[in-house]
Amino acid sequence: MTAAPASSVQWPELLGNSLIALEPLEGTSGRLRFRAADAERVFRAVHDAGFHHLTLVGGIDWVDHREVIYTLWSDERKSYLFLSTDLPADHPSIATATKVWPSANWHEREAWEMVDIHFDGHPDLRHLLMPDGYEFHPLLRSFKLHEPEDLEVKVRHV
Amino acid sequence: MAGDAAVPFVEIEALRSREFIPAAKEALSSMIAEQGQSKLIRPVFNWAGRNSLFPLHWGLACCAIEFAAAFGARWDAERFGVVPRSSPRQCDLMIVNGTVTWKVAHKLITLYEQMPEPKWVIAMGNCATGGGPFRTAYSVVPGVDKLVPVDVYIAGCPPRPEAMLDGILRLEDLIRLRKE
Amino acid sequence: MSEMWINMGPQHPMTHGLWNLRVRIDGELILDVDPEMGYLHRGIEKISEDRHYNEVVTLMDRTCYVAGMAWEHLYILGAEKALHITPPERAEYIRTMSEEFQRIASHIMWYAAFVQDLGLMSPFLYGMRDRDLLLDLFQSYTGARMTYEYMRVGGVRNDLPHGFSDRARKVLDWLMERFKEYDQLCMGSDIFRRRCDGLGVLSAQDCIDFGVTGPMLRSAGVARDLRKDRPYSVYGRVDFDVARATTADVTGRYLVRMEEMRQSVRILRQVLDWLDRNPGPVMAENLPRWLGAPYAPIGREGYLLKREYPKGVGFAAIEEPHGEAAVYVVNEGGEHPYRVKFRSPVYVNLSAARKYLVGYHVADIPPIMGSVDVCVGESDR
Amino acid sequence: MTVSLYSVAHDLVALVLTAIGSVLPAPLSRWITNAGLITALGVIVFAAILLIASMLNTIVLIWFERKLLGRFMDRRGAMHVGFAGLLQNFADGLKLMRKNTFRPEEADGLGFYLGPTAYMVTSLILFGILPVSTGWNSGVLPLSLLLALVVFSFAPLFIFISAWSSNNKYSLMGGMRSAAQMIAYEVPLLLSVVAVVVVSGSFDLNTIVAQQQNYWYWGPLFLALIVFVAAMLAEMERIPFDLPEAEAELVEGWNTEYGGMLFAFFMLSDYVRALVGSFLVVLLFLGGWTMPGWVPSAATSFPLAGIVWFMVKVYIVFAVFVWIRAALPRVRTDQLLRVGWNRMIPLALLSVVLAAGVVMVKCLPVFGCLPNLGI
Repeated sequence: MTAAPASSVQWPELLGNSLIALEPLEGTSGRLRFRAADAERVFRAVHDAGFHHLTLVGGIDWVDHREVIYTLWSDERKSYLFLSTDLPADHPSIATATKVWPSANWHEREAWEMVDIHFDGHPDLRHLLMPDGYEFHPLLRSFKLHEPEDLEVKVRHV
Repeated sequence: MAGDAAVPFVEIEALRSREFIPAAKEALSSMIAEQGQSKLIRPVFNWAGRNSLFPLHWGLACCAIEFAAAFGARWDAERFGVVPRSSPRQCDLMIVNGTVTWKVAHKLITLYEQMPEPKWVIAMGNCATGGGPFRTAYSVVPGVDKLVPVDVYIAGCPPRPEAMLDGILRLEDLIRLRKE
Repeated sequence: MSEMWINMGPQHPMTHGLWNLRVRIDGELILDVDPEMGYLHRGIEKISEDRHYNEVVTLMDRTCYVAGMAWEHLYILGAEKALHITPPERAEYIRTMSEEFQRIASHIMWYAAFVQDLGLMSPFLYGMRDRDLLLDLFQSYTGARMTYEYMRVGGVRNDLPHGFSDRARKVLDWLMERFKEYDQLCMGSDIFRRRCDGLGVLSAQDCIDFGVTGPMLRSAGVARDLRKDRPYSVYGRVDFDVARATTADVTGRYLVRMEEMRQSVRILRQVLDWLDRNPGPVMAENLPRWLGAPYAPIGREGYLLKREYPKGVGFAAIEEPHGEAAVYVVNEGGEHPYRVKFRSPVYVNLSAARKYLVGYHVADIPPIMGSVDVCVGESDR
Repeated sequence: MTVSLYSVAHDLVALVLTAIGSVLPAPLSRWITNAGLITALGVIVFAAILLIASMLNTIVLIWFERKLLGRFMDRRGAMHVGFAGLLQNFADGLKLMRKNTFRPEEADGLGFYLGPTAYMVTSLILFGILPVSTGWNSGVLPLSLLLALVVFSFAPLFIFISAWSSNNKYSLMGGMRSAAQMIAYEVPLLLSVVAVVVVSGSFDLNTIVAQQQNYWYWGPLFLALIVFVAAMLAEMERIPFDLPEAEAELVEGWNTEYGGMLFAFFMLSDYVRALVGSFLVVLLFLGGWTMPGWVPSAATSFPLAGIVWFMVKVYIVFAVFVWIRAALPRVRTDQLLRVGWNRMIPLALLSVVLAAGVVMVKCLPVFGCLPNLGI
């Protein structure tokens, strides 16, 4: 329990101008906002700073843009770190994190499937939760839930 | 022991003729068919059918845990002759114990078709009955009766094991009333 | 025999849920595996966006149906952070108690299913019998056996009934005796040890690389337990040890889970003592009206316009029975959460299936997958 | 000399036919009362009685296992059909009879139907071979033990035929496992039987039982008994050796694709084999229908006492099998085969050597002396 807080890492020095901001987030050691173009460098730097465990990768649809969040855990610091980056709403794509954290594989597949974020260099980007050939991205805000009577619509979806 | 054992066995063979066997076969099968319809035999088979329901051993979602609990020591569904079998070929009852998604719908229909007649379906829980809390979701079939014919619906989310056993007993009542 | 693919699932006795393990085998040897998920994908994250904060709790019970309380706890912790609400202390204790009871119930369910996969039927019956005692306890204070809908943003729905802690202590005493029997049946059996030793080995480094958490990680010698490392609720105030093994195999996972149940009993005894001594409120005061009183039905036409709470983002992570579960709740000022993102431990543990299955025999799949403790509800969400 | 079941059947038929023949005109009467016909009908009646008795026995055995297993598991088993669920298995059988019989489209018709039928038939033949009590079998077969074991070992062939022709991957794997397992355990089974044969000096089960009048063989041939029971568990495909039907990984093993009556054949034959296995254990090691001298003669001299005591022993042996099922997990294929080839066969050979020692010593301190073998 004598771990140093993650904020003691000098992120600005480590990441240079890839870093946009370091925001506080309750219960974690902060949220790093970084430039999507430098994703691979950021992942590598964060991994080498001790954050070996990837907890989750998630996409959020903000209608005008999309956000990808990465949650990381460091066993040495005993704390979580958030990475976050904004992507444009048309053709959102970012480099894959699977080369740094192999566990990102299914998380990224799910994010692609649900929020339509393309991960460049992902080894196996195909449907995971929905059947093959499903052409919608359900967690987009534009995708509305159906009333149960809309069976026809549902059948067409699948 | 009378007789001098000189009568050869051939005499029995002589009973056989080209017409005899087909005729006997036909008579026998028509007799079986009549017996199958008769009031004597049908209740026996009906009794057997309703007292030995083998459900398919599979778990869809939450209700599967209560399905399993019903086979536990406290409720012991085997008292009623209900023994889950893993192969659909050996089942007569499919208990749909959970949310059915569109992805699994095809498999569910296949499993249903693999079960030999006569067969029954119990929709266990609200999800199988009508989608339950997930009825608005994009991936959920709102009720398994959209896919296969359902005989008994059990309400509850999830139904208690007693409710499941009650559903099976209701199904037994249904089978008892079967006319065909 | 030449190589062939076989589908184990979605209807297969090994799966314990709806998923499909595609296995490429040569005779009895596993050459490759490919888990196929999504047969129970119910869109919980999407439905959550269409529900009030307290209504999402309903979905949480169904997310992981063997660990409903743990998932309620997880979600409530995240939602409270997003909404800037602090629950009273007694509520935190009750939540901790519920989570630990749920951990024992979930581990017993795992034990029942896992040993049955090895061909031994009796422990399934014993496990279900003992688990029912815990479910009776749940029923006495939540009214339900599996789907409780007990926790609320700002506390819990109702206080414990009279005489609860005495009943609970009796159950715990009974369980401690039964755990010995469980061990006799499994660890005392030579066949069991031969079936499980050195099986499904996943080294500590692989665990970390592939994000594997929970008993699987702790069986590899890494003592990561969020209850200890990052205490939430009142775990900082109770005394317990992190169960750990070093063999990284099926036996190790068995031992870790058995030890965790004993540690849970230890935690529960402390928490029950505290609850006996400290009565108090179980819901936070001055909650916003749109959030709903504990018993009040919540109309679909809410009080959106009247709310004055600031926006916020809530993140919570707990040590669920299966591993590290996390939630990310985005509160954009509406009456519904804007986005809820879950991290399911089973989902990630399954994604590493190729690592711990390839090279073993077909007959090893049930014990290995049993030791992973698959709960498809939470992995597919 | 006690009556033989076959002579009873034969005399019954003779009586009936003579009665019929006495009222018929001469040529017909002569034809109907000739010895060949009486013998043929006698055999048929005998077989029918044997079949019905053994099937009833098997069904009661299934009931016994379900109830006992339930008790081991803290529950009650079948309760609601008949008294304490006694009719449960009749209901199961009748239901399976009514089920739609079908063949999967891709399955091979001949093998698919031949497999279960032949499996059933070869299992049932065993009842005609094994003596239940003095005279209660089809007659004196000098090599009845050998014949029984030969018929018993047909099973893997038919299991493999039915598994292969079902055209299902699980069935095929189950069939392969079954074949490998049964071949591996055939050798120790026969070797442990050799120990018994060495001591008793006969392949005739009647003689073997008669030789056990001084002491039962389970004591001096304890090693052979252990090997025999273990190998028999593997041959019967019961836990811990039920890999071919390993439910956890192979769904239902080699009978995955079978439903309806064909499945009932498999199910019934499995229990027939379990019953036969218990028969053999009792016959070879537990003294068959004989009882030790300290048992009061009133308990052994009532009519049919031999059969009663024999069945009591059989059910006790079977209860041990059920107990094993309730307490042990399943082993793995390679472990099973390794144990079979590396442990069981040397142990079985050792048991043969021990048996030779018993024959040489003739008299054992606790048990007493062997009866005079006359060889």
